[in-house]
Amino acid sequence: MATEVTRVPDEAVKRAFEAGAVSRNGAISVHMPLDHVDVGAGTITAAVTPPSMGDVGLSHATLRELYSFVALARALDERMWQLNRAGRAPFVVSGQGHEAAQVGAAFALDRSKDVVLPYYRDLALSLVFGLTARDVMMSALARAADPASGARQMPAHYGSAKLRIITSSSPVSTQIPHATGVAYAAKLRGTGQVSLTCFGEGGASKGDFHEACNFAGVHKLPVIFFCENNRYAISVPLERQMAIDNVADRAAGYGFPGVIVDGTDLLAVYQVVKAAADRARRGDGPTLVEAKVYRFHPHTSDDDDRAYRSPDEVKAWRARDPLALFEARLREVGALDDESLAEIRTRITGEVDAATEAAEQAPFPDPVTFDRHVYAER
Amino acid sequence: MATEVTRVPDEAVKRAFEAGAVSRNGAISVHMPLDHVDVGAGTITAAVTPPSMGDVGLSHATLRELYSFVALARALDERMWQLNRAGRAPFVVSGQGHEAAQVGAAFALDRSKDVVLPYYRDLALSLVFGLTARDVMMSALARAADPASGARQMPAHYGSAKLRIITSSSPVSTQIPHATGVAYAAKLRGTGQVSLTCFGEGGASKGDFHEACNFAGVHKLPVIFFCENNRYAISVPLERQMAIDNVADRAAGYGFPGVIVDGTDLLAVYQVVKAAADRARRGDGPTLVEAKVYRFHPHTSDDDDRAYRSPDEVKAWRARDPLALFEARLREVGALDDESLAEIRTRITGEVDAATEAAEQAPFPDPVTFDRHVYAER
Amino acid sequence: MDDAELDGAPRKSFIEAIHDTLLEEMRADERTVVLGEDVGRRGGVFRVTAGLLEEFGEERVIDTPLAESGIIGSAIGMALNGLRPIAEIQFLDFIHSAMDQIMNEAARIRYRSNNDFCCPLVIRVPFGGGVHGALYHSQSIEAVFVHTPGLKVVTPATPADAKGLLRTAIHDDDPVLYLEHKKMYRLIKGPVPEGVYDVPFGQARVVQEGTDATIIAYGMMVHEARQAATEVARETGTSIEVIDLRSLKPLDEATVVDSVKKTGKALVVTEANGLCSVASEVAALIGEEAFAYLDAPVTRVTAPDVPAMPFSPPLEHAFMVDAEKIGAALRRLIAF
Amino acid sequence: MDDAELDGAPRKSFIEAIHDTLLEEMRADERTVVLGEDVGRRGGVFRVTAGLLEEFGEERVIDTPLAESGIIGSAIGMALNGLRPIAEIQFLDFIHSAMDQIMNEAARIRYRSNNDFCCPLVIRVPFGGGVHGALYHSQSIEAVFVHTPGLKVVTPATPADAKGLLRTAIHDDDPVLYLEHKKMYRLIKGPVPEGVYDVPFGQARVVQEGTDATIIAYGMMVHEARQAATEVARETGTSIEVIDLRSLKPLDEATVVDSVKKTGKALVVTEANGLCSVASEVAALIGEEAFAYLDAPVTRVTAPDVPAMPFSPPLEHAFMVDAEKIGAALRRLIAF
Ligand SMILES: Cc1ncc(C[n+]2csc(CCOP(=O)(O)OP(=O)(O)O)c2C)c(N)n1
Ligand SMILES: Cc1ncc(C[n+]2csc(CCOP(=O)(O)OP(=O)(O)O)c2C)c(N)n1
Ligand SMILES: [Mg+2]
Ligand SMILES: [Mg+2]
Repeated sequence: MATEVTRVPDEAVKRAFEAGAVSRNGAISVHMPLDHVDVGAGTITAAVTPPSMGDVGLSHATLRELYSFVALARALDERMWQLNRAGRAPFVVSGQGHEAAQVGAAFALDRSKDVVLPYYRDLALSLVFGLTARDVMMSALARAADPASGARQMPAHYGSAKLRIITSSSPVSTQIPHATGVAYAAKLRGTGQVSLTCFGEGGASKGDFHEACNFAGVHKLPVIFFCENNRYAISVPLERQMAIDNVADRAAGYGFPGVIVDGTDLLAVYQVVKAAADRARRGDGPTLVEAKVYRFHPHTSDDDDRAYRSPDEVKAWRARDPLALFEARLREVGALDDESLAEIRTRITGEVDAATEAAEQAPFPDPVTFDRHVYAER
Repeated sequence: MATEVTRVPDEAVKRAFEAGAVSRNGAISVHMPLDHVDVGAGTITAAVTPPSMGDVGLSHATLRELYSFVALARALDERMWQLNRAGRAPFVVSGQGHEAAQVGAAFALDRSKDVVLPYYRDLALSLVFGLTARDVMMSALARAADPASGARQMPAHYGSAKLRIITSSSPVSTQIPHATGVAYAAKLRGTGQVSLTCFGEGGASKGDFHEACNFAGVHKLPVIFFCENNRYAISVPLERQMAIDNVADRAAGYGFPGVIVDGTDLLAVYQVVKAAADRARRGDGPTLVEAKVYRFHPHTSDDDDRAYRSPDEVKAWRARDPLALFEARLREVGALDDESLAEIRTRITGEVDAATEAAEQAPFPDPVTFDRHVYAER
Repeated sequence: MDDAELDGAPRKSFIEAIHDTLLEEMRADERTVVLGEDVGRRGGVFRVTAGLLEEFGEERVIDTPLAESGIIGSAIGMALNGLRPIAEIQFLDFIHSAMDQIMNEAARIRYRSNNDFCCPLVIRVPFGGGVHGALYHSQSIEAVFVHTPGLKVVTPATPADAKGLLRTAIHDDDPVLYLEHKKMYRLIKGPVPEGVYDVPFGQARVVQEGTDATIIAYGMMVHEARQAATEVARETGTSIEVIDLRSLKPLDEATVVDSVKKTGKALVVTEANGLCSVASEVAALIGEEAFAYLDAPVTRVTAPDVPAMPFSPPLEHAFMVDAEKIGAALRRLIAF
Repeated sequence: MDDAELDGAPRKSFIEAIHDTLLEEMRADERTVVLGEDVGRRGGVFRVTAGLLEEFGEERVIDTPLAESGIIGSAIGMALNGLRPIAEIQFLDFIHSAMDQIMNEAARIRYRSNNDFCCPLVIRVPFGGGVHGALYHSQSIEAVFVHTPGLKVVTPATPADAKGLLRTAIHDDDPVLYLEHKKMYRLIKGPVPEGVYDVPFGQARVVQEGTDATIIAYGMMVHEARQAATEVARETGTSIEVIDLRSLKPLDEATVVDSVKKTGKALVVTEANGLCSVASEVAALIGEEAFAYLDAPVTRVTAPDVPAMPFSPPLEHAFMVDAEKIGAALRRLIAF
């Protein structure tokens, strides 16, 4: 992935991507699309640089749509931080830096039937699956209209039955076996659905990751395990989290492929996840996809990341801001220009303002409802 | 491992050993001793057939000692089944078929300081670490003199502080993180100890296996994860337990080597575990050793294995009885003859008879002690 | 279900009642799946699921890998995508590693999603002691699940209730822990009406009526309590009411409280460790709701605070709650 | 420790008392190690372990992978091989996946080995609500550990007790669950005597003496109870005794029972869900041991059987036990 690296001065980042390119248990490098490759168990490094639009096969309109999702997620995220600093939003979990990976992954699925099981960073992924700016602000401000939980859960605990975003909780990795079960049901019922669940590299240390991957491998289930590896679990760095470079290398232990992809490259992620989804639908079983990303902000609004990483490191990664990278690419291929960009930005600012206003006007939940829905009500 | 296979007619067995020889994520074949090989993460198939005594470097007397442990374990095991059928022993867990792997592994450790964390099949391993026939019978007959628990636990829950056999329980795989912690303490305290923990291939499906291996890998701890893969977890066959052929292939996901070895070949196991122990003592970290074995009897005296495996399959594996194989080898190299064999057998029968008698005479625990030692008594 | 319905019904063992109900429910609803360790080829280590694999195939009767959190976690996923999973945990002693999935996930899915999702999941688990199962094949830790909002917990004591409660559990849209006392599997036999019927949750069963004292129990202890009641009643010329809670969560407070208001004396029995147990809860409830009617302290008979049970028969006997120990406490209570 | 010793002692916040004691104990015994998620570089997400990594290094202050069962499981192994591990679970809400290691392993090692092995392990865990932590950063599930024989469970309510109980825990040769109410970390300040002292387990603290009713509480609820007691006492001209259990297991039965024998009325408070809770246990205990002295039903104030707490402030307030709700129950009890 040399061309990637030349775009990045910082040594740490360079090493990270080299690690992606050569995995300790002998990763091989292939070109997209994945399904042209015979994928047994083993680790594959998806190197798609520069992306061949021909391979991707997306219209300029679609590329702009993808860009809009990334930009909307970014705008909402920034707005929530502003509200938090102003003391108007109690708590923020930020996905900045992960957006391209999430949008690429979500867009590669069939949004008319597939099921996603996100974790708290997956704002952008949830937007692609139909969550609105208004929904997000309602939960950010803990209003009754929060569709995920009626403000019973903290913000960033996404969920919507209608949108097939499975309700999420806080304990790390509990959603991974759920994804296996969802896929089992899809296979048994013949719905043709694929499930995709997201988690961090820290989450890959939990027993539930192991038990879920193993069970999915045994039954060749249509599930995609999507790891957003941002190199930190709160303050715990990668080298204290695991003795290997790539979570993807664990896939071989479950009998399905692991794919490492540059998570700042939306189209690379899109192609990898698309290939994994096709593979799942063909009945060939699970894929573990590891997107190398970076978290630009502290873990949450309660965290202070200066205790465990240097401003220089953050700065170096910000040079790979997925929003900027994708904008540059779309300009290259002529899918974006100043005009279309200005238009998108105006629309998004409008959406975010309206959503914020609506949420600030909206009522809190009625206290008398606090004990409802513990069980089905007859 | 062609020479192995020719000794075994049965197809299933043949396949099992071929699986050992060629692991899906690209296992390589090497010759012992392991520490002549540069062992990074990855899977190694230990093929030592026929064993070169030169490499092993054990005297005939030592080889006879090893044989005696295997034979004693076998004799005790058979006696417990007899007592069970006669209604005199309430419950039996059998290790028949695993003995060579266990004796080879235990003998490769430093019995003056190393620590073992066995599971319920590890009678032979525990004998090598100093458990006596008498101890075994006391616990088999639930007498107060059971050193592991004073007959508080079922038989086969080995443990002895004095012998550095860590107390064991019934929940599968809970001992694996203990082995990691024991090794951490050994490293921090500089005791030079290595810990070795045993578990089945079913146990390798538990989250605790994953969490323990990962933590041990991160800190390069002196621990050996010893999997006794007998292809069944009670009734659940290998192909329903995991989508891969070899548990050892998972080691790559934790950054240390996995070694597959023919568990019916005592000297091969001895050499592999010796290499792993040397590696651990050198500070190079953990090794996952997978011994391919077979359980000759039902899971326990409460099980009926006819429900899930064919008599033919059992018969084919019995053709690889580790006791018979080791006897044949020692005869080949002149370490055993009719005379020495007869002498060993007489001694063992005497030991087992005496132990049985002693246990049958021995008192049950005093009921008034049932609530002692919940906490330290002051 | 009154005695009339039970009279003349075919007799079955406790385990047969459970097995036959599973069979009927899986025939009736193809969304049901059974999963767990050894539930297929082996038909369960206790043979509760014997024959299911043969009839319904490997896709609906799943021999899972050895991973309790994975079993419950994937069962939750199945429930979230249109199936009605019936998971087996081989022994209650091994459910601990699944507690995160049970307590933090299954139990909280409806509440945390404000009723947008629900988790129709039955978890069948053999529990209880007196079978020489030692520390790890004898546990009764139902209290920790009763403590957890969002779960339902039931413990049938008769074959008839085993059928009715299992049906109710399978048709319930919330997670239900269905506890089967393993000592009862073959020991306890009784009439089981043909055809389908439910035993609603939250309704205790008055095993026998009485006027001088009330024993409240569940699971195997119902049978020990009944034996104790019979002996002590004969001896002392009193009449003892015995209540089988059947459903621990929801709890039938009214039946318990009304009975104690009538008899004035309460003995609460569990074979579990006593602290923060179901016996503690029922005793506290009676103390709050029947205060003015009590002629004696509400008495608890529970296992001591010891991490047993021990394996060796004399130790197990010393530890285990039985008719003898219940009888002794009952005599003291009556004499109070 | 009497008030004399406390007078003039330097004031510290609850979190400072815990932090300083960890520092002193790690200096005093090199066998001690601290392990958990973010305890090193970050000094803990609440900063309880701030500065320890710098002083004791990475080998004794271990930033572990994200794996609770692995944390407790390897801590047990460390304890079995000569170390004195002090493990942190980041929130009590995340301890569930370690329950197998805590309940089946740590708690049972001494008993199952007939005293051949023991497990000196301290598990520090922030718990409790009222901090807008929602369902998964607010839990109080101490009851499930009190139910488990072989464990000890303590819940300091003052900085002085935080120090003394932590010292006792670290020097204990059995596993101790040390629960830190996260709302108290910076809110609660008080005198903390210099030098080393222990607060023995199993000794409750009489926070204030009184004659008309007894409130039994622990953790943050001690402070809510005290506030309620002050208000209601002023209003009604009564005097209320307030007891801080401090140690939930072992429980100081004598102090509780004697107090209620004196006052005749008991109010038991916990912020945890009520069923099979510590409040159930204490209420049952009082009903058994102080029956003849009770002038009113033993009353419990607990969280409802709802899998909260909910995040949104009005919902959280409706759910959470506080001085207002305790006061209301106390008024009813006094008026009884
Ligand atoms: C079981 C569990 N343990 C601890 C926590 C506290 N916690 C929340 S997020 C987090 C770090 C997760 O890191 P990672 O999985 O890499 O995801 P990231 O936040 O980096 O995207 C921790 C320790 C938790 N929520 N659940
Ligand atoms: C956590 C847990 N689940 C289930 C059981 C019941 N059980 C005891 S042994 C066993 C099978 C173990 O198989 P494996 O790990 O392959 O070891 P083997 O018995 O084949 O040597 C099972 C399911 C248990 N003891 N612990
Ligand atoms: Mg991360
Ligand atoms: Mg096995």
